[in-house]
Amino acid sequence: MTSIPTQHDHQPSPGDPSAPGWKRYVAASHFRSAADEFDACKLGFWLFLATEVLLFAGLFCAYAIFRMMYPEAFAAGSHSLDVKWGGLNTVVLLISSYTVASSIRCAMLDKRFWLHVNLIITLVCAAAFVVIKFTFEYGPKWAEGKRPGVLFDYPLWSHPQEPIWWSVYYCATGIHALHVIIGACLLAWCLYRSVRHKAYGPTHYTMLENSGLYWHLVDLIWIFLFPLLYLIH
Amino acid sequence: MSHTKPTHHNGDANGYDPDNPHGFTYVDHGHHIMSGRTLLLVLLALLAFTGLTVGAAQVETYMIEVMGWSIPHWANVIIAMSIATVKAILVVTFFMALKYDNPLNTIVFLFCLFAFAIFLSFTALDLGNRHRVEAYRAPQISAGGTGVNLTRKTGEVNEKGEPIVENIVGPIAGYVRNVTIEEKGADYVKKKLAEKHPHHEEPVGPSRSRPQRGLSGALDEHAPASDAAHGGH
Amino acid sequence: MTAYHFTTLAQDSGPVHGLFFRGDAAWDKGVATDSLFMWTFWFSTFWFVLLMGLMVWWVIKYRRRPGVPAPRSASHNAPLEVIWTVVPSLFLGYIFFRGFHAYIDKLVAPVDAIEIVVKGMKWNWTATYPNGAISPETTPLGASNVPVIVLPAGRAVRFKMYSDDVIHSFWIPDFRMKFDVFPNRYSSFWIQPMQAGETHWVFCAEYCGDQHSEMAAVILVVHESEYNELVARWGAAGGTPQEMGERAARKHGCFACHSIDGTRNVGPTWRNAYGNPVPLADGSTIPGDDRTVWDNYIRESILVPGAKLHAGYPNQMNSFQGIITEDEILWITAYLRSLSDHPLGAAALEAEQAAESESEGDAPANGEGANGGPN
Amino acid sequence: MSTIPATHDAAHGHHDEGSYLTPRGPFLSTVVAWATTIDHKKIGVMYLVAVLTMFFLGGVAAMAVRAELWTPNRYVEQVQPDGTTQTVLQGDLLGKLFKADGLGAANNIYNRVFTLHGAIMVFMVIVPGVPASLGNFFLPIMLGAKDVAFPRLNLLSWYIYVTGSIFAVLSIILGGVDTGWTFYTPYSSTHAAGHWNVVFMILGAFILGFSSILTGLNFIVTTHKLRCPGMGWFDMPLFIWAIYSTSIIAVLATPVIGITLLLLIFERLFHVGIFDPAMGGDPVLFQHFFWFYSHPVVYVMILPGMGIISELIAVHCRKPIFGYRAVAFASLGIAAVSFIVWGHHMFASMGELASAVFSFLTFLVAIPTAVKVFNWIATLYKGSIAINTPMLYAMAFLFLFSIGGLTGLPLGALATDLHLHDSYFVVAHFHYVMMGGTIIAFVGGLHHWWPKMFGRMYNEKWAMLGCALVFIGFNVTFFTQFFLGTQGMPRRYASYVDEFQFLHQVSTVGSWFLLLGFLVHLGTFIHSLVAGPKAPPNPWGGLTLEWETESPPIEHNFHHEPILKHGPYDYDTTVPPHYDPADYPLDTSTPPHRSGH
Repeated sequence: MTSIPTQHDHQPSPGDPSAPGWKRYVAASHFRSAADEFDACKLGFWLFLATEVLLFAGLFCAYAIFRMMYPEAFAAGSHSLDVKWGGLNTVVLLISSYTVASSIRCAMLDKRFWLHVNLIITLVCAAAFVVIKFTFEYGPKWAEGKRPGVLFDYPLWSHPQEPIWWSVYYCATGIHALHVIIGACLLAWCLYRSVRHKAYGPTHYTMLENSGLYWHLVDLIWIFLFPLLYLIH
Repeated sequence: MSHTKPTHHNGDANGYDPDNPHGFTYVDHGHHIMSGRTLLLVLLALLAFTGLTVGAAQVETYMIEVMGWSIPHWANVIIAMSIATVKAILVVTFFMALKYDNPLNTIVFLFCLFAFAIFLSFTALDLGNRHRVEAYRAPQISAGGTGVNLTRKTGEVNEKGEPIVENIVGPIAGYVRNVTIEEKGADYVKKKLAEKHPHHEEPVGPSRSRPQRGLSGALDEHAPASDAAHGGH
Repeated sequence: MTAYHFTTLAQDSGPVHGLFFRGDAAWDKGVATDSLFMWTFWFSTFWFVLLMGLMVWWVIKYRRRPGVPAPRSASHNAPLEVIWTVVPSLFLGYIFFRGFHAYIDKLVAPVDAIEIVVKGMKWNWTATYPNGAISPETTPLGASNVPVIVLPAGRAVRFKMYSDDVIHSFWIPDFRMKFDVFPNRYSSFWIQPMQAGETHWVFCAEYCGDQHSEMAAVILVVHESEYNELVARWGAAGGTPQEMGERAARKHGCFACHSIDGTRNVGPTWRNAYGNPVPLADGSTIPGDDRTVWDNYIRESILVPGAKLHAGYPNQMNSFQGIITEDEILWITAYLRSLSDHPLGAAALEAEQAAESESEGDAPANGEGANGGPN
Repeated sequence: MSTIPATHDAAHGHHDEGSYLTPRGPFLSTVVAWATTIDHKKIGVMYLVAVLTMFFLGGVAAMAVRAELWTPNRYVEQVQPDGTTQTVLQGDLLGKLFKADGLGAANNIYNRVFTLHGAIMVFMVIVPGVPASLGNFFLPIMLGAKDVAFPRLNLLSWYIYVTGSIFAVLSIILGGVDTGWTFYTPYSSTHAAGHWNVVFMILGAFILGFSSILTGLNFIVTTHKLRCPGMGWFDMPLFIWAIYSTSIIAVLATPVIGITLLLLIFERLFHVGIFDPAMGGDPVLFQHFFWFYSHPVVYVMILPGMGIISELIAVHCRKPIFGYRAVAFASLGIAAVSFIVWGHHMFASMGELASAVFSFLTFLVAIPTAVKVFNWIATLYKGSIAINTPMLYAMAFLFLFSIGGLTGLPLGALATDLHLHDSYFVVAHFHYVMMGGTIIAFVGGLHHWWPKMFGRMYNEKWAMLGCALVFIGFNVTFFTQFFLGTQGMPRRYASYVDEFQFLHQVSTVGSWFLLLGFLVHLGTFIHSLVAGPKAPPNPWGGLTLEWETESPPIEHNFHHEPILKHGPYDYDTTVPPHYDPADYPLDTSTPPHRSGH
């Protein structure tokens, strides 16, 4: 055990305007303590993460079924993707995951400057991911006619089921990209609250922790999407 | 779950401890401060595994295309998914700190993965086994879709400013190729396809995906030979 | 068009069975299904009466009396609870096994079964016989005329089914059998009609839109010799263009939505349509009295149904592009002309055909044998 | 480590001890206070009002469906006043009402109405009904908590529910949808008329899913974290067990319908083709997606009903529930098995192997359900059974739910299902389970907890009359439909062959009694609110924590945080709160049996 205080040691001082936000925080009265509330919030958030996993389960299931039925179409479609951009995006997300974990560590150690640095790197990574996705992946492919469903306009397909591949590709990566954007917004809000109100510190960092969990989940989904979409033969 | 251990009452308040009203044994979970070194090592491991999965895919390609080995198509999935699973476990254990967290959260997460597994396996059980009794039940009647009632906007507008809608006849992939052949000639498409696939000759032409519907008698005999091979395996 | 008398099947399985079913099942596999159903019914009735009897008895016996407390009694009993978990489970296993067995029996056809291709479409059934023939017979059922599917008595028949548009379901209640019909793949089951002269309803059991409740057919069971003769006759090609047109219209299920006697249906009627002006949904009008205009209008309406929408009718029709042939469009046009009293209609058509046969000898317009038409 | 505050602390709102219903200021500010409340009781009441409104809408549609089926649609020759004969359409009541022109248009109106009925009743009434209204109100109180774990999230769930319902209503105003509540592709994706209507209806269902997820998540955390001192897992009332199991299902299954409906919206708007055979997709894949949610959700509908029945029977028989643990574990067992039986909705569209596996698993789910019914009936033995409206509803539930459950057997067996699938037999079966089970339990629970929620008693005689009318009307309406189904009447038919007319007319007459019964209940409740006598805190002599507080409960539920001293069903040994031991004799001739242990 370190000597650094944790949420169990939270002693709210709501009336002290000079105290940082995390010290002024008062747990909701129907909880017995701040630690109890933190535990409840985390359990609630893990349940929410479970629903997110099952949301993507539908996309993974559609992917698996169509790959089972039309393996050639999926191999052909996958060859149109550039492993370089996919791999770079994987690296970007992994680094951002690391910085988010570090930022929570910094909050627990009361190192606000490094907390902010880590969060800013994360947001830069998120922006890089989205830019790479849209500029170098969606853009050129859309222009070539490699589009989902009825918008498909690419005459040089090698398998008549390729439109389905593109539908699965755009739906899966599109919904994932949406989650990247939502996660980035959550983390940006955390950054704002931390800069403005010094909201996160050793005894109170629930929002930051949960936003971090969300970001890791986004990373987790991509860890599976990347080989499934980019590395088929 | 030490967390939810019930206090057994005896019809009175004898079992009640005011300092520990639920009879919970609090474990100090969720407040573990990760060491910076651990986080960095995990990141490096994740990056290494990303390199490994890309490398493995390159080796597979090399073995198939240059050395002419035949690798079963599930090998690709098994290798890629095994590496992804290791990466996911690293993220969940350390970045998301489940190792140091309330075990209830791990249970929640495992439950949702279990639900996902059920979803995927039972759906595949049906869609992968349609041909058990009558082989002709498995493949699609017309590869690439029936094309019934498909329309799309061409992106152009008529003189009244209304968007022009084109009717798509038959599978979308075949339609797109037919349009290109009409516009630029069959030789153009053949040449482009040959550039795309230097190794093998692809069948070109509208006949490949001509609608095979509405004709009485033995419909499936008319379907292109390649279709039967795609379904249900 | 014949109106059939619908047979009621013999009822030999007892009065309770008679409450549930309109007569016995029409083949032995159906009888096996009924037997399982009735077994389950009596099994359920036993438990239901037992439980409800206990409930009512105890509620009356132990009703609350002021000042009298509820006597203390056991709040659980492990052996009892194990028994009432295990014993029903064994029965349930038995029901599952019988259900599975009879299901496989109904699904897997014998190898010598006659294969009939059934096509479902909004909102009609077409049955194509092995020689390519389609039954031209219809019969009134409910509010519409439905196709008659003729089957031979005593022969196993396998239905190989697909759909043109949405999911349908081919249900023959008398045979206790149905299966869904899909647009992208075949499904199948088999039956064996037993008695010549029987008629059986066929219903669409999967919701498919406006005329779902009109999407029916009638199975007519005939002697095998009669079946062979009918199918051979329907399979023979040829006829006048309007006869070919009627057959094509039947094949593509046009009569599910278009009447030929002037009544309003999902789509406009074909009676007296040809040659007359048509008000369109966008306010304009298809001018009458012009053959070119009308021929093109019919063609366009088949291939791009929404292009010129008849005022007051929903944009419901599927495009037949890629499904219908050019010849069939010409024949259906001729058929529409034959249904019209307009000067360009039946009269002009007959005059033209008379003139043609005069100039070309006895050969009819389509160059095929004029004899052996469906009617 | 924290200590328990002896009284509720100052941070949580007002100090006065008026009930949660007491208006705090002028009308407008009261309305604003309700609209922004984070009090689970007010949110529960708001859900109750919203759900009952949607129930009314769905009920109107149901009556319209039954009225249309009074006669089949037929073309008949009719002599006109001018002497000519003309073919006219008869029997299309809804078609005439909405001035539909022709058979197809008339059928279309019917199709829209039954879709409306199904979608509203499933997504907006039965799924959220019990958990969101009674569950919201009583889950924290029965746990001895001040509120749910996340009160603001709870309010958000209500607004999400309302938003989803508004989208659905918007779709109806735009003309409704004719897809059926199951939205099967490719009909819903390309063929159903009304482009935006369909999108809005699907969007509405999608949004409602979020409401379910958030409510479920809230209840799970509340159950884990906010049980009062002394309350272990096996001291929880069975209603809590049921809501807890329900919430697990809602959290695990609802996201799948979320992605399904999202893909269906993409399908409708952009034709992505994953579920559309026209583009090479697979319609059966949609059915798997849909039923992976919609089968477990059947237990989201019925489990809370079962929880209510456990409470009703125990309280009104003054008996420990027989086999408390078996009933509690049966709830969890049903929740678990519910995820592996969805294929029994698709026996007519799956391959043989999957059908066989799913049929076998389906019979497994019958076992915990049967165990529950046995336990409830065994609880009646040697009880002190009050004959009142809640108890009558409990008996009606046992009667109707048993029929519903037993008629599931031929539907689970493959051979019989291929005859009964998509017929009126299925319609009757699921109405016996969903309405005879869930709605009957809901109405029973409403009568049971009405005095607690609103502090007023209702007229027992009129309520019993309503119950009798509902019971009789229900059986007349739906029992006939079993016969219709076995004889060959397919579901979702706007018209039918002449042979079925008699049974359809019997069914329609039954629906009028059903309507009358609900109107009697409505009248009773309104009368109770306006002129009912004030309810005592514990009118039935219940032992669970909600009977310890005032009727209606005070703003913070309890004056002091309760400490659990007896099990929820220890009727053998405990005098209920607010009762004088002198007035409440206990049987002391035999030694007490421990309940639940």
